[in-house]
Amino acid sequence: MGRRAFICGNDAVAEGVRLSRPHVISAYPITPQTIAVERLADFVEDGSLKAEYMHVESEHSAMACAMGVSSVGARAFTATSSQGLLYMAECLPYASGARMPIVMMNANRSIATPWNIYGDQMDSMFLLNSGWIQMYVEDAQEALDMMIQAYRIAETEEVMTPMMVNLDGFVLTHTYEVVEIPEQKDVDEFLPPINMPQNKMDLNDPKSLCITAGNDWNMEFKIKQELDMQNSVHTIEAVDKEFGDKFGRYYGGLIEEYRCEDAEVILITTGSVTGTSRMVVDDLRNKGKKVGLLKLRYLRPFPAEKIREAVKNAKVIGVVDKNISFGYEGTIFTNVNSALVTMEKHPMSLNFIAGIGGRDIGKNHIEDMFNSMINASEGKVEERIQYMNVRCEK
Amino acid sequence: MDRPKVNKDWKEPERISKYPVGSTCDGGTLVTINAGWRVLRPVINQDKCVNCLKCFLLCPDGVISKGEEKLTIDYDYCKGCGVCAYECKLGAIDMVKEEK
Amino acid sequence: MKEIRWHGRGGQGSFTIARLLGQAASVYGGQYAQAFPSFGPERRGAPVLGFTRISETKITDRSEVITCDYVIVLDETLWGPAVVAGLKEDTIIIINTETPEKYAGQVENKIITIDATSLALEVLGRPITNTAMLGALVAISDVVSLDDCKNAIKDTLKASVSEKNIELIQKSYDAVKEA
Amino acid sequence: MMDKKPINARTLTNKEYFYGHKACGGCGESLAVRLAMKILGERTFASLPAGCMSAVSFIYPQMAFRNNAIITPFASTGAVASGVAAGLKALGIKDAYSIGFAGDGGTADIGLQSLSGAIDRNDKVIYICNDNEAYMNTGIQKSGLTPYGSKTTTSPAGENIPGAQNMKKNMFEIVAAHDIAYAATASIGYPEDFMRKVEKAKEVEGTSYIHILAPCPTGWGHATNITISLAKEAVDCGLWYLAEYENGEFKLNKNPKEFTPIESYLKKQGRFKHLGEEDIKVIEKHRDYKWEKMRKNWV
Repeated sequence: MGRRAFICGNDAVAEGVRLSRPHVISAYPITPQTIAVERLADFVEDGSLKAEYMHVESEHSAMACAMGVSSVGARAFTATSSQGLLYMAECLPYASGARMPIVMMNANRSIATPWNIYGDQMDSMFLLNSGWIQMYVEDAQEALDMMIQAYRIAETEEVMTPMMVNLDGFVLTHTYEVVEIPEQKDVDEFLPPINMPQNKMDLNDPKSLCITAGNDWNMEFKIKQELDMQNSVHTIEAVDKEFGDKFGRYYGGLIEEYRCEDAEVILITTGSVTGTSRMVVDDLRNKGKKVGLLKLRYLRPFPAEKIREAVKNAKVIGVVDKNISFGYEGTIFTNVNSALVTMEKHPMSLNFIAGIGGRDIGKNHIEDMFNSMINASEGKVEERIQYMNVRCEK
Repeated sequence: MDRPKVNKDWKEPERISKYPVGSTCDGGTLVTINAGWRVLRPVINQDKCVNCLKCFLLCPDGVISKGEEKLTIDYDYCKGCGVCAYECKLGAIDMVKEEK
Repeated sequence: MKEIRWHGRGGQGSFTIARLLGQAASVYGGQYAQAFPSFGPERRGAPVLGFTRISETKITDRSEVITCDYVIVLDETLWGPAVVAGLKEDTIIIINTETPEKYAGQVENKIITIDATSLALEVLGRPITNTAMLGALVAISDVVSLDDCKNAIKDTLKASVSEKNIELIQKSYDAVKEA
Repeated sequence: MMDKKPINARTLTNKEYFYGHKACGGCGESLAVRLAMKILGERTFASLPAGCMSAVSFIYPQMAFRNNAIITPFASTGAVASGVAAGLKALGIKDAYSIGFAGDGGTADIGLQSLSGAIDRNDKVIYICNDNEAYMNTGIQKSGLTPYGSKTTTSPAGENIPGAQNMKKNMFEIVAAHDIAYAATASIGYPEDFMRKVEKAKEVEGTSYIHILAPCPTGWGHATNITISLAKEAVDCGLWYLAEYENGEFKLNKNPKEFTPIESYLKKQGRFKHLGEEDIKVIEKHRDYKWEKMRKNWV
């Protein structure tokens, strides 16, 4: 048993990182991530975390520095948000192409302009193609647990891929709640020391890293990366199962289905909005409505097969997107739809764009989403893309 | 001569799964020579050479080996830039036209 | 679920106390709790809000607090539309004031007053009223026990100030109970 | 202090760590990397950003570095080298070197921020700037270290853009202004001096920086065989200088009584062919101004 603490999501990230014993932390502040790196500095200061703490001069350098650390086979951590994530974007494919098992926390935050520091998921959506495993947590406990799981997954030899753990800005990063902090010895049993037998610089086996591969060679490297990323779903599921066996908390691997059995309409969510949606599902179920909830934990690798299985009996699904891919629709909606088209008979899909720039997503708004889906399931025409909780009409 | 050699045993991966994990390769892997670049080849006139090692020091490609007694040139990797001949104060290196 | 909203100014510790209440209720009281500030770059002196949610069951709600069960005003100069927003019929307002009569009849809701500033000056020697306001809440509600609050204070505040604050919460608790 | 053998061709190892690269014939930069690696040896982790030296030595499956080496994001030589040093420290790996080899653009332009950060943290990194005075890897574009008058593909020496119009950014003094533990300038034309400086950098507890001028036959437009002598002439005519910054003090390593003619240096190079007397006067004036300051403050 660990100890219970009343801490915020950023603190929980820091606790999870401390338990994972990284060798080096490269830190650059940005709201709303900052508390996480502040807390890690406290831990290094008080001696409870033996790590090199690097004050880097930008996010770009935060990731480059983490690459340097990982390149010699040491465990690296960094954290960022929003513009910071975009600024370091160039480095992300470097790290993933070199298969460096770096773990990064991203505090999901809006993208300028207009300037805004609150939580939406525009930032990480930019980086879906970065070659990083991308997962989204629902609460502080999951944030802590996922730091530990992330290192375990990222460093698994067949995966050997960096991992971005996303945490909704403020709603999770700055909200305090009860979190169980595991014992160090249990984490040590679960998470072995880092081992990179094939792709680190090694004095006994010198390597060239981040090499050039021209048009005659490049494609095979990229296909290998893709096949391994696809394959990582097995590790993700297995690690989650093993984590649950050890710590008593199972998250469902790639996705979590909540009351989806016999559901005619299913809402698909990522991150913190899932929690509020659970309450609405319970309310509607109590009223006899056949509704369910599907929480996407991972967007890369994308759990297409799992989604198809979960929604196969639904009439309508709705996808909540805290982002807009300008000129099209919500990014997750696009991804989900492409998973659906291979089904013999697939449910109709609606897109609910919500929470942009930190706009509140209340229970009433989620009820509206369900009502719209229920209407659609009864044959009424509903707008395919709906903006929730907007100040005025279009 | 003490210079790295082409690894003639190097084989391209037969399957995608055999490709390296990551954009990685063993350090110092040589699979080709650079000799095709050369129009003129440096030839050391051992009678004139006093083993001052200037050419060894200044060769951008490091192809001149100190050896035990006399200097030798690794023609697999010499690009024929002529730095050695130009810098040799005794004129002990001749740049000779490559014969095809 | 009980929802509590704290009104103060940046630097007065209104979020610290919102958090401390959550800690008392969860870590010591065995309930579930959530605490969060009004998010944003507020600076010292600006009006700020703190929120605490307390429940017997796990709290998964991630939306804003709209209506609340208790509204606690650390700084009475903040009295205005923000304080009386989202009141339910049974919402209780607790105000730090020397002049309770000012608030008579202002709203339909029950208002509890306490001169927390005087109490804080007396015990701490500084006008930091957040602990005193928590004492008042404990006195009029059953959201959390006084002992759990004292444990949370011991756990959260530096040893040098925790003793005084435990004294202060007891005093304010007694004062409101007597009244 | 241990007795150190003087570093020269005779004492230098015959072993090559940087071999089989695809740099142009007569490439000055590759000699700088080669010699530095011979001084540093096999326990060296080299970080190279995008640029000629990375482009010519990591072409799968031909790898020129026999020691460990990594290509970094263009802006990130300092940061990756810092990370390598931190990782080695955390793993308890001692007596190993983290070295950065970046070009002039990678150092003075896009990489300035991360170099500054590394020096500010005083990370144990040796940073070598291979200055060939333009973006050669992309085909000769003007950088912050392209000297006045140079013709490049983005400063075409015509009517509207009459060659590069700025003087070289003063990287050595920018670095020294961080109060770095050790900084030096060097020229591939003075290889013993350069090797001595690399040897010195090895011993520094903290960041060290060596800025070496390395002619590029392709970009400068000169014969491949004169690379070394041209680099020497750059120093002898006063357009480059050999100096060190150590313990907070500047020191000129070479203070010629007389300079060789600037024109002779410039006219060996295609990039300066178009320069008229007026331009040469501007260059000469700037050289004299610079030397007046250096002689006053650094001697």
